[in-house]
Amino acid sequence: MLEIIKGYYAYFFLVAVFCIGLFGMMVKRNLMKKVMGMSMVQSAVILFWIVSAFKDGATVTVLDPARAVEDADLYLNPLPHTLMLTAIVVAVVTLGVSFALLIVIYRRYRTLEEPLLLEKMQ
Amino acid sequence: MIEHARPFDLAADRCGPSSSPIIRIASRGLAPLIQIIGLYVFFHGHYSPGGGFQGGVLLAASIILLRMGLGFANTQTVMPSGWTVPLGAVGGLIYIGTGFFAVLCGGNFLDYGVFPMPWLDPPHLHSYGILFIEVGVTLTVMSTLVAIFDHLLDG
Amino acid sequence: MSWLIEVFLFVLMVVSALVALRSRDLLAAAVTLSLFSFMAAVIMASLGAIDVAFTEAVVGAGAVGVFNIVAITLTTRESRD
Amino acid sequence: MKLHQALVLLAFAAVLTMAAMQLPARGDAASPANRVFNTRGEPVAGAHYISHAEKDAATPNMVTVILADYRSFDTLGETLVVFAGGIACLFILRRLKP
Amino acid sequence: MMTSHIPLLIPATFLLAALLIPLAALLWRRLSWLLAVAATGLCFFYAVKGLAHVTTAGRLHYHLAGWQPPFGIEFVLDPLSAFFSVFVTGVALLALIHAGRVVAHEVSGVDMGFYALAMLLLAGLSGMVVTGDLFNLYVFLEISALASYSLIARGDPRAPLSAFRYLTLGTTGAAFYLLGLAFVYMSVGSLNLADVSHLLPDVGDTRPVLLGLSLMVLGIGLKMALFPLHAWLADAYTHASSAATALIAPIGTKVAAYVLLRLMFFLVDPQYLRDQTPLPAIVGCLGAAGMLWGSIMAMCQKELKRMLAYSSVAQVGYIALGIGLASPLGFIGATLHALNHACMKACLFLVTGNFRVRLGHSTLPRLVDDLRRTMPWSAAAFTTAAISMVGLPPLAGFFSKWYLVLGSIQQSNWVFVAVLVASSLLNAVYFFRVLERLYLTPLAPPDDTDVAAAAATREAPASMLAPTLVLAGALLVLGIFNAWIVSTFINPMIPSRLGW
Amino acid sequence: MPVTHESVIPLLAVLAPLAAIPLILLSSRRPNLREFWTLAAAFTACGLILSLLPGVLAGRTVAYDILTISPGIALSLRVDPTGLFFAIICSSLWILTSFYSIGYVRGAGEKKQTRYFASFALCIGATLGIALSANLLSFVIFYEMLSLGTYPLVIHKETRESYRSGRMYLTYALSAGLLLIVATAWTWALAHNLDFRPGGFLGGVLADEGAARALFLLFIAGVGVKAGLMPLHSWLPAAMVAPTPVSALLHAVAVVKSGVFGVIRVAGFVFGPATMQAFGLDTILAAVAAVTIILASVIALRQDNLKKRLAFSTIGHLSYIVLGVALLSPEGFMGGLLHLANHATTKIALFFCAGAIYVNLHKTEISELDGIGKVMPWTMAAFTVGVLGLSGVPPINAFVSKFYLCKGAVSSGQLVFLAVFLASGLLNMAYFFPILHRAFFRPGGAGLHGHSEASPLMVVPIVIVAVLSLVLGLYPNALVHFFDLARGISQSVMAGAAAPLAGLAP
Repeated sequence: MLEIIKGYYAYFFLVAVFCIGLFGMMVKRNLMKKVMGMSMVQSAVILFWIVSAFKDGATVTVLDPARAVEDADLYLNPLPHTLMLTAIVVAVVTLGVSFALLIVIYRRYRTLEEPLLLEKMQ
Repeated sequence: MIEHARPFDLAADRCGPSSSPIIRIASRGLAPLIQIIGLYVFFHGHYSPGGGFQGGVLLAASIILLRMGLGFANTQTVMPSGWTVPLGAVGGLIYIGTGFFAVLCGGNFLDYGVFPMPWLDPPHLHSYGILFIEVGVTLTVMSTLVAIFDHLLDG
Repeated sequence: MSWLIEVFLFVLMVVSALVALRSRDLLAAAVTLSLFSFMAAVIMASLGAIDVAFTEAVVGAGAVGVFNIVAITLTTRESRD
Repeated sequence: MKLHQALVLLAFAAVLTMAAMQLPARGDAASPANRVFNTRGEPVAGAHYISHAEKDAATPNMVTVILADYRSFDTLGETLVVFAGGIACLFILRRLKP
Repeated sequence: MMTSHIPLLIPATFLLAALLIPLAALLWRRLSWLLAVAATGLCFFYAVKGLAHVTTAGRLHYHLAGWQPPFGIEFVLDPLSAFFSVFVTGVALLALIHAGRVVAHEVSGVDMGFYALAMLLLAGLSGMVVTGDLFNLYVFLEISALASYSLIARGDPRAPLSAFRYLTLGTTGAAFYLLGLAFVYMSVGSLNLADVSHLLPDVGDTRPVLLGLSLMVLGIGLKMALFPLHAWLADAYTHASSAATALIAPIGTKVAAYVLLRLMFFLVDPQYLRDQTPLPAIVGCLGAAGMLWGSIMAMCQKELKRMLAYSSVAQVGYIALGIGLASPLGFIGATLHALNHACMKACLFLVTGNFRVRLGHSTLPRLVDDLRRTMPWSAAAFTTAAISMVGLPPLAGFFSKWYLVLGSIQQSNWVFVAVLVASSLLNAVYFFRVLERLYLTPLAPPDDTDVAAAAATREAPASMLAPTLVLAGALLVLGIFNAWIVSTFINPMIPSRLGW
Repeated sequence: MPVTHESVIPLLAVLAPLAAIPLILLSSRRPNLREFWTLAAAFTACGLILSLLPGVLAGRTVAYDILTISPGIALSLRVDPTGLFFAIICSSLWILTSFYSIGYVRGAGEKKQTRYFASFALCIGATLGIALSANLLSFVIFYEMLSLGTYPLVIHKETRESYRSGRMYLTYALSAGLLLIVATAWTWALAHNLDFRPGGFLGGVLADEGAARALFLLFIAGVGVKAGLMPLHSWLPAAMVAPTPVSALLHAVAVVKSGVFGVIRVAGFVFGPATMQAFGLDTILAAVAAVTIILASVIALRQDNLKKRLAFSTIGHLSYIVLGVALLSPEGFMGGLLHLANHATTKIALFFCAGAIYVNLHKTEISELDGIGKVMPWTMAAFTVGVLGLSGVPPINAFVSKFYLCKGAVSSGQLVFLAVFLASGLLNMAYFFPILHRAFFRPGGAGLHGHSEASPLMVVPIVIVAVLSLVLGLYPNALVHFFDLARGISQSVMAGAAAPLAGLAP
């Protein structure tokens, strides 16, 4: 049991964060809150990848002259790290664009509450 | 409507200079420091965590800090708003131009190993190639983040 | 035992996520979200992903925080939920 | 309505968790992504990068090498995403002079 | 020498153009349009050349930065991707030529942004088509998604909100895709599409792989507006500017459909998927439901663009149904319908743009002018495309439906047959409603008083009319030569594991 | 197998009317030129079709593959006796109708005449394509084209009623087309063949009775809508709002007859008599047809609108043909085919007369027709010929076909259908003769003064079709060997082989 928790707790937490983010996006009526939920979803996915790169007893992905580079088990898997750098950047830019949209929406309707927005659009 | 104090003087239209002298001075003093750190992060990306993106973000952060502290209009000399997007394009062009340069030299896209620099062995060609495209990344990230900030503020 | 510290960080992360979603003051929510990002960065660091952690810290607490604050100041600070 | 959505999400979380339990455990150095050779005896990308990055690009930081050399097109895409964000903000927020 | 670079050149030219346009616009505003059209034309040329090469001399693999596939990124031009890149770039070329006037009319002042984003959109879409790497696909997906969110955000006052909804849903879709990819990567250890599909049979416990695949399908389904995930589409297409809609609507969902094809026919053994898992059946049923729902919603719309948007939901359903059949005939039907629908929808949206430029609106009850007389060519193009949408031979739309019907009958799936029939009928209902507006004298005089002010006096300008007519003509040509298309281009792309 | 020759003539025959469409549209400002194109196309098409007749009578089959529609299926035209039989009827009656149409639209001052003539040409092209198509998919393509081309004609008047009828027509026609497509796809999935073959090609591949019935019902629903089989008939009376030449040509000849032609193709050339019998499909078809005959005649009795009465009469007579086919006896099949031709000439005469009465006197109801026999003697004489023919009175041509239909009922041993034919004949008399009675034996009202015959452009075609009916009644083999063709076709279908026509050439 402890083994399972030790091996998988990261996944459990990340699934929780993922679903919390989704919940925020689905249930919250404030557009800013939706964006925050979206950000959580993205962070959860990014961490999921990072966890996959972890190896017990391995060191960071910068070459250490003291450790043989031939033994791949001594270093963490650098591939997911790289990919997630890209994913983080993408997430940031998406957030920036969504803020831009929010500002435009607010300029026009003076509110970010979805029910009020829909009301004003009628 | 609750009246909250505004952390920075981000007026609805445009960002004015902060009313607090501490912030003005601090931003003026901190910005070069951040820029140096950013440049260090960028150049040291080969040997330690860091690289073009992080360096670019730090450089952008310094400019944004200046914008927030000293006001939008006063910092146009540091980074004119009209230049941000073209500068970003230039950064991208550096990157993609490196790629096409490799194609012109007979290799595949972004294959640094074919650059016509006989005094360098392939691993070092790759190393300098990496540095070169990171310049493009830094430039794009810096100017684009500033552009996003400017446009969010100004429209 | 290091994994217990990580569990603690995860718990903090989940809590900050919940707080960010529940807060009616968007500025507070934004700051909590920065905390969330910071927790994520620390977890990344503890998992050995230094590069990613660095980026996440710079971006999550820095760029996103600034954008968030700019957006909130330019729109509204209140949220109904 | 809120309850419905929460229930759907709970079910979804349960499914995700069940599937995640079948994934390699955290820290497993022999997982398909982390080991050196795959089931067909071919080298796996992650380990290959570890052992070849320094040789190929004379750069100790493997992440940098992968980012800007092995998978440099991803990074080009990433840069373009950033650039797209800038253009997007310009496009969305620019107020037209009447 | 250039031929071997074609897989790269298609997306890279778009990227280059996207970077050059902001600089060029500093010199001369009109240059951005010219540059966009030129770049798209160039890519179309590359794509055609690539298709010719692929059909005669076999597929093209391009190793970026010179690294071998599992380590480096690979672009692949195989029959499927070459085919898709040809029609994506072709339709985009026509839409961009058409956009010249519409942009000046609807989003003037930010035309540089429009064209730069259009180039990024096309770069993303064509990159998704040619890439052979699952993570690179995600990057391209995000480029195209970001561009389309913002393209859609400018239009009528409600556009930003619909763009915001699209953004949240689209980002969630991308997150689902990335999460699914994480499951697959952790189970297989590779990101290269060919490599993954080659290693998958060795994976012992396939539960994470299947869940990962389902998550990826879910994410792509969101992008593709597959039935219950289509909520963003109608608003997004309705409120955006005509130029943006005409550019995104025909090809955006098609490329997502392409990714779905890749995932379900090439990543995993489709026969295994069909026989052991409910995934194809679910996709097919969702497609069928979307066909009915989209058609019914389209019938209720008064705004032409909104009607066409719902019709897109229905048409995406056709493609999903073909994919869900997981048989060669279903594959042919889905691919052919992607092509046909891209041309039909592009034609319909271009005509809508013509109406908007000349009439200032595209609302059905107000289309009371004698459009048959004032805009005869636009009306004729609309008619052609509408009849093709209904699926009457010998226009293109009939033949893809024919393959879908054949495929459904082959599997004795009578429900799908019935849905295909019903959806075609509903198509006929809502399109003939428009055609009556275009061609027949209305019975009652309009109650709107501002109609007279909006009366069209002449046909759309040549730069808008020409692409419209080319598309309308293409529908006839595609219909007549569909057997050639199927046997020359589509048959070679059917995955061998599917059995033929 | 009969010798098959590659020839472009069938394609040209189909293209002649279609090629006229752009010419008609372009000359919309000059009515005379426009009508010239119509007539030129009509004569060209008819000439091309007739030029194929000697070859077919000599046992040659002419075919032309236009292009491949779908791997293994070509859009191809083939002139076999059956197709030629139908094509001759359509193309020759088109000439007459063209003249008549010109007189009619000018006399009635119709709007949008260009659209009218263009759609007309489209319909004829599509019908010729239906007649000459070599396989099911080509058939379907032309069938859909016909549906679409007819729509502008049905709504021609642009009144609320005509819009309603137009929508109804379109709904029926498109649904039918879709069912036909599904049936075709199913057939392809079963047999991997769609080429029409005398005696059918589904014989070996249909094993399951349920599937056979479902497929047959799909087909019959698909073609039955146009053929006016009950309960799929209701568009036909509604479509009578169209101008009369449209009703005449399309609703007595082209559209409905292509439906019936479809039944012939499906029963004789896709399923084949043996398969039909094996799965009891003939019974289904015959029952539907018999019910339609009786019901349509009874309903016709109660119509006061002349064109509606004619429409219901059409529905009944179409089912004669269907019943003839369903009897699965050589005589019945032959009678059905002959009735295809004979009903066309007689019914078109009746419609022409109705149109002439409308244009001339603006009368549409039967109760208003008192005494018009004296005002319009030629027209009403032709009307009489048509009525007598349809009621089965010799020596009008429809008698011949009815005779063979009855003979077929007898020889197939199903006397109940003989009773149906006879009863329907009586009903025919019951609903037609009162019109004659009113026209000739009742005094006309005051409104008839000062009126005389309609324009010669209308009267001459009317007289010609009446004479044609008479001639074909007296000499069934006259002019174009309808009788020989019909006999040859029915023999080849029943025998499941082609080419018994050899040796019948003049």
